Amino acid sequence: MKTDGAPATAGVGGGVFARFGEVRHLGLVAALVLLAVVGLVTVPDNFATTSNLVSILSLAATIGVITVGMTFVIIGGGIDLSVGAVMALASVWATTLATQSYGPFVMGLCAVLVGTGAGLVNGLLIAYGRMVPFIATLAMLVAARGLAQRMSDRKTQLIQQGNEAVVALSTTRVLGVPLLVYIFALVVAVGWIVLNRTTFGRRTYAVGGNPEAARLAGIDVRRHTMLLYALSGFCCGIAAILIMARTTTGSSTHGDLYELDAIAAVIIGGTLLTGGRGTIIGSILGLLIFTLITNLFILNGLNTSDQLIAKGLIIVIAVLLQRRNLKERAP
Amino acid sequence: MKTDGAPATAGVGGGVFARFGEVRHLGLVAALVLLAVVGLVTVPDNFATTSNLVSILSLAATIGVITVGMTFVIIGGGIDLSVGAVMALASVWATTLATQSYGPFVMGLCAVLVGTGAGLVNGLLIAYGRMVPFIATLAMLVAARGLAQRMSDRKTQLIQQGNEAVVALSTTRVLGVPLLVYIFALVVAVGWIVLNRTTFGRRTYAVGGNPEAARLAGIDVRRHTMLLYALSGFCCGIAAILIMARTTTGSSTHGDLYELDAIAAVIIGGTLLTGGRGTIIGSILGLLIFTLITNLFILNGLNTSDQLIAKGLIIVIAVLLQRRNLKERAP
Amino acid sequence: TSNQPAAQPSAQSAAPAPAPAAGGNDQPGTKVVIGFSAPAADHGWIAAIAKNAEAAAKQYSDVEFKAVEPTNDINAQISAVESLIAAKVNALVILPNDGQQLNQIALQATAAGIPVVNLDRVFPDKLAYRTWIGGDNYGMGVAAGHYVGKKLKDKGVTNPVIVEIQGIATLPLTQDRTKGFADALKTYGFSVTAKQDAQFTVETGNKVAANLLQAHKKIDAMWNHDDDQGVGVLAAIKEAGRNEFFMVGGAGSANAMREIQSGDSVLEATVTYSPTMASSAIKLARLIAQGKGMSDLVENQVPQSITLASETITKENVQKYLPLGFES
Amino acid sequence: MLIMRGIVKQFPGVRALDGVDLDVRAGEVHCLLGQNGAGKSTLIKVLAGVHRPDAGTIELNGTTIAPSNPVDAIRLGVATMYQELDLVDGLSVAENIMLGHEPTRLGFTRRKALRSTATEILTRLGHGEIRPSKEVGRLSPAAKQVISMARALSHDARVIVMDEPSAALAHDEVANLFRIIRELTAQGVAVVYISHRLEEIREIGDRVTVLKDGRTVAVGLPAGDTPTSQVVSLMTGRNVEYVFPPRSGAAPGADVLRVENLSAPGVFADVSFSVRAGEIVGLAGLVGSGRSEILEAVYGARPATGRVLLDGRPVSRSTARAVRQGMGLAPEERKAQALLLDQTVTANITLGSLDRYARFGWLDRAREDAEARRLVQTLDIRPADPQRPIKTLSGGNQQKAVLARWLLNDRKLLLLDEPTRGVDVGARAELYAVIRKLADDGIGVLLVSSEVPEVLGLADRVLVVREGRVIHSASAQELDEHTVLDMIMEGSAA
Ligand SMILES: Nc1ncnc2c1ncn2[C@@H]1O[C@H](COP(=O)(O)OP(=O)(O)OP(=O)(O)O)[C@@H](O)[C@H]1O
Ligand SMILES: Nc1ncnc2c1ncn2[C@@H]1O[C@H](COP(=O)(O)OP(=O)(O)OP(=O)(O)O)[C@@H](O)[C@H]1O
Ligand SMILES: [Mg+2]
Ligand SMILES: [Mg+2]
Repeated sequence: MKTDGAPATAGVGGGVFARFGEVRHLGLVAALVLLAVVGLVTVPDNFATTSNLVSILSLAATIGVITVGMTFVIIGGGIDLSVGAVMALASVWATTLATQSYGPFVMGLCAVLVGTGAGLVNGLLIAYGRMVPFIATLAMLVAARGLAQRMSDRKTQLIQQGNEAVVALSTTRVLGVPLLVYIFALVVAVGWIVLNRTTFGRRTYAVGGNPEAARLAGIDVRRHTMLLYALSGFCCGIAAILIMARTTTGSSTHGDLYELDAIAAVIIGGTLLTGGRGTIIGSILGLLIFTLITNLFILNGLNTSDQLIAKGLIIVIAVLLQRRNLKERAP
Repeated sequence: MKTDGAPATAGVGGGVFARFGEVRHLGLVAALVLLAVVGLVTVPDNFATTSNLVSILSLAATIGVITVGMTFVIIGGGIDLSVGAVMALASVWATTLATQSYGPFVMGLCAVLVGTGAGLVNGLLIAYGRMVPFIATLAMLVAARGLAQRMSDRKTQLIQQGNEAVVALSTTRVLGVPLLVYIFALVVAVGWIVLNRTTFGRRTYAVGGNPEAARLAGIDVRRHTMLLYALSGFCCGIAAILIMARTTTGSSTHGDLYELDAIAAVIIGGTLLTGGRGTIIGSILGLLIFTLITNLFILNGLNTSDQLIAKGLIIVIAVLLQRRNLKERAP
Repeated sequence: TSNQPAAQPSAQSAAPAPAPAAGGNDQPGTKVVIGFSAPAADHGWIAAIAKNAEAAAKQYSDVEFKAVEPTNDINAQISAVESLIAAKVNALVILPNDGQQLNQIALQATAAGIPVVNLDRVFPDKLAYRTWIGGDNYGMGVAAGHYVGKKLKDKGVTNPVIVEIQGIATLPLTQDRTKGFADALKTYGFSVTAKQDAQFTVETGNKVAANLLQAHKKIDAMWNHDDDQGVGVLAAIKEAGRNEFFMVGGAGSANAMREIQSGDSVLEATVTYSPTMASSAIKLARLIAQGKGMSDLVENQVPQSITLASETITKENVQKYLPLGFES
Repeated sequence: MLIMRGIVKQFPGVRALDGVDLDVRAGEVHCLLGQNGAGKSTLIKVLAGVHRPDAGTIELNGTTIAPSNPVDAIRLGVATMYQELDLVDGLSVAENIMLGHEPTRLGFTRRKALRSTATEILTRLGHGEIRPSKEVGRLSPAAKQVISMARALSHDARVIVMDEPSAALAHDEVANLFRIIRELTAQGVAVVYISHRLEEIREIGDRVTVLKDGRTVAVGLPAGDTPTSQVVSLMTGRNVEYVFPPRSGAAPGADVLRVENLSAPGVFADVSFSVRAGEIVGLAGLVGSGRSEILEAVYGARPATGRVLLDGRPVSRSTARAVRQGMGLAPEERKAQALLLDQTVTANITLGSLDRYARFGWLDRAREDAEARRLVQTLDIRPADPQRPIKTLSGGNQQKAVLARWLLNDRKLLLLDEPTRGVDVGARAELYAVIRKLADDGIGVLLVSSEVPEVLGLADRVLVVREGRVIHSASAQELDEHTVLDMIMEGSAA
């Protein structure tokens, strides 16, 4: 019986995911190209400069790192609304005078630990407390913002003298590119590898796609879920370091509404909110679209109202551009 | 074979859903009672007064109406992030000088039409444009806010003399209760009836719970989905009337972050984000919990930071309280 | 909607025509490009800031005005200023979302040889800007405090219930206002009974006020930081049918002034915080870029800092201010 | 009455139907036979308006029809019970039965009419005991099948299509189903019946159409007197009978699994048995008797009291540790419990043994691919492309992939819950051989099947389960089908 016209030797090359890994991003790339063309036409002098491209990447770096963690969580069938608040809390904690007295290294460590810790609490509540992710992380959002406000007494905390090494991530450039862009790239690369080349990544797809099947196949779904949120928190910690470097401060107001931006980037990137599908590359492309839109607005000096209207329309167009793709993939 | 242990004569009394309609809300009611006890203990003089209870209901009314629409959308397997922005747009449109010149009735009509229209656009994008609800309504959120800002030139639009009838919804009291609370109650009642007693309502469960089954059973899933978003938009229109009555204004800043509050209320109320299950009563109970929390904090003079921290904790506790319930229901 | 307070011409007419400068400073000089960056104009006061700045720039044939995307995200505002530095403007006018967080980028601008005029929210590092111009938030609180304190003292109230509705709590300006208010009240032996923060919007003002009115059955005085959220506060007061207290606003919006003028409102006074400072900031930036001084002063250069005064508007003087009030 | 001619349906990469003819008469039971993936479900979905054919015509009572959606088909008098249960868990039994054509007045559901209609249909199906107000999500799979059937009956259809209705049903249930089918045909309704159980077809069928590789290979054979061997050879192109591999005769080894006093309140109680290395132990019983639950409890996937020992060591209550200790479970509901529908065949097969291809968590994808490819060939999973998303495979081939998952590891004990549900005759024989070979290699196998001949033919020892209790245990050779059926239904064991 031959139900398939293809020869038995089909399906060569590439990995398990390679086969449906490429076409799906065409729509996103098309949207990016379109935006770039708009940039070249409307602000020819300022758009295609190195400094502007670097600026775009620097702007994208903070949410970008968060988006990587968010991609894992969403592929794993969850959602993390607390990312912005956790980043804020980590930045505040890392810039308290007490922490700062130990120097820049401890500050970074503190940010990462606080982020991971908050993520772990999310994970525990969701995996072992059986709370709905939306609610658990919403509670964390609210509580982390409150804690950050309390800890900072609602003030912006400057990075003190002696700890300029943190700020140097933003000001030091290698080959004309600030260090924090390299960190962003590193996080994306590591995220991609973990998702595509390790058992952890493969299990993430299983846990998100069909948790019952994953459980019966011997995966410790709860533990894995918990780790996913911890990973997201870890990314928030890294993002906190980047935002500290960029703003030279820790503040309870950092990262406001980042959760919506990150989730939007992930979804525009083709990851399903129901879990089990998605790619890091897609998320980053989605994020770059958003950043590019902002950049174009900045360069063109549009007023806020028009920006918002245009942004809404662009999102719709970008998604409709990749609709055919989506349609094919979604059953 | 006995697939069901119950005697053949079972199934008497009550509605189809009456049987599993009560127990599931126990956790929520317990949380409410707990909060009420806290109120009675900490602020005995101010909490249990009629005026405070009426005030709580008035505050809950606006989001309450939105929550009813959101419950439909979420049971139907979707999500609507645009509710707050659509409400703002409707309030702005209804308070432009041009609209106001036609009197209060036309203002109300305008709000409802704008809301429904925006909802319809959401519905079209999602049902026929096959856009992911999260993204489509996020785009609407952004665009509607922009449009509202543009239309109002970012100013707060006061209700003019001659149109006080709108404000009267808030200031006129019948039996000591402002009219807008009656409107809220009416919307909840109608929502309940539609969800539980009409084919539209029952099919909403099918569309959300198993769209493929619904399609095979001959339900026009797309049309139904579209209508659900239009319904949510309609509720936003009503909510716009209520917010105009309460604040005597239309403004592009109205309803900021309502989407999160409404979604949280719906989910705390036991509706699954995956669709197919949920109740209006649960959503309203969830909303009342949130409103009560804010009220208690302000009565006790807590500052916002502490409020946020406590709010996070209370959400967690409320959910863990009803966890056992949830566990039973979710397969 | 007004964000922060200000007495400023009717918003319908966009920005006020800045008064001509004396001493020939308005004569066209070297051509200069002035970059402008401010938070997103989602509230009236900031919207007025943006409009005023643009209108002031339009007055001069020798000024090219380059405004970048207003935003509430620090990260994006940094990016916006970066793009202005890259475009090599002659002077920058920056109203930062948060002075401390944009300090670094302002320093970079200064280092790149671009003079920065810091508008309103101040950079902590004086190296970061050439001139600061802004309102007096502490003074605003003091003005409100004096009005409330004096009035209660005159009435002979002891242990008054004084309620304060703040704006966005995480902004330093809110904290300054609150401190000024408390300090002024202290001189009368009074203190604030309860305070809650709103978000500068009508709706949040309404919500906070509704709950506060439940918390305090009898109030003697109320200070609301911002006249725009004040619209919501007044609606809540009306809804609750309360009138045993008086209220002071903050901003100087036209609405608030009309309420004050009517005489039958609980709102008796408001203290100003004017968005006209944006027009001044543009003028200063132009002068600095052209190397001129302020012609009314003896100095050859523009001063390092200029603080506007906060005025108290009551029924007595409202007539005079009403034309300047902005529609929030 | 119903004539389908030259139906062609192309899916991306697969020509599921390649010119199929079907000819159904009023009042007959027309059986559709064919191997997994032959195109049976696709054909009836074309008829039901779910898929639109790329070519071909459908004629009903002399008029050409082209149902473009399920509503059309229902209106034209074609009602369908789909292979995958298509019920809405959140709705009640009555609402599910009448979904899409609820009795209404002005948009309001007429709840009394809804209930009474549902009760009436359920009673007619012999299941008056299912309360119409019960939430469907809480029913057992068998009861859900009844609801599916009730839904098909709720339409006044002239043609009723049943896609493997008996797959989730036990013996007495099937008899009940046949009674209803006979009632229907007596009223002149045509029934299109799909099943892999040839004996059922012989019992209820009038005529048989056989599909192979999306083509009709035989039309209208008399169901009663066509020799089984002929049908099988038509389906497979080979001459295979329904055969079980011989038992090796070697004495089984030591106990792999010991279960002592395992109980779960309300589901099963006081279950004790053991499985030895190289032994296949079958659990026979009615649907709903608690066999799946026993399996899940042994596997640590469901809370229970009592002791479970694997190789003498206690098994902890966690599937992850159960797998690490050497167990594997192929669950009964493949779509809900076993498959990652969006993933490839390879990813599905290797899911249970990822650590074997990984060093420090790093996957060796070449090795993974190679192993998956080998198994696809061994089990003859079609199409033989391990990179294809598994949801594009037919039900039976998906089932093979689920089994393949546990053939990769060195398992000590395999728990197989309805391993051949929806698997065609040819593939069954292959699966039986695979299972027997596993046992011969020293693995213990615990098997649940609702087909008594399968349990008897494949297992070495049989435990009879009735209402959550093991009521009899004997060597398979000592039992015959009749005795077992008696026991599971009457409980008249000695
Ligand atoms: N939606 C789809 N997309 C792509 N291919 C499909 C789809 N549905 C079915 N197929 C393919 O069409 C062929 C026929 O499948 P079908 O489900 O009709 O088989 P079947 O005869 O019902 O088999 P079984 O007895 O296993 O249920 C198979 O090769 C299957 O992989
Ligand atoms: N979560 C549950 N709570 C209470 N009872 C349950 C639950 N799940 C199953 N049951 C009951 O346990 C018994 C066994 O269920 P099930 O139908 O799965 O048995 P089975 O013997 O495995 O049948 P099958 O042939 O379908 O595998 C039934 O009476 C069922 O109603
Ligand atoms: Mg099939
Ligand atoms: Mg079972």
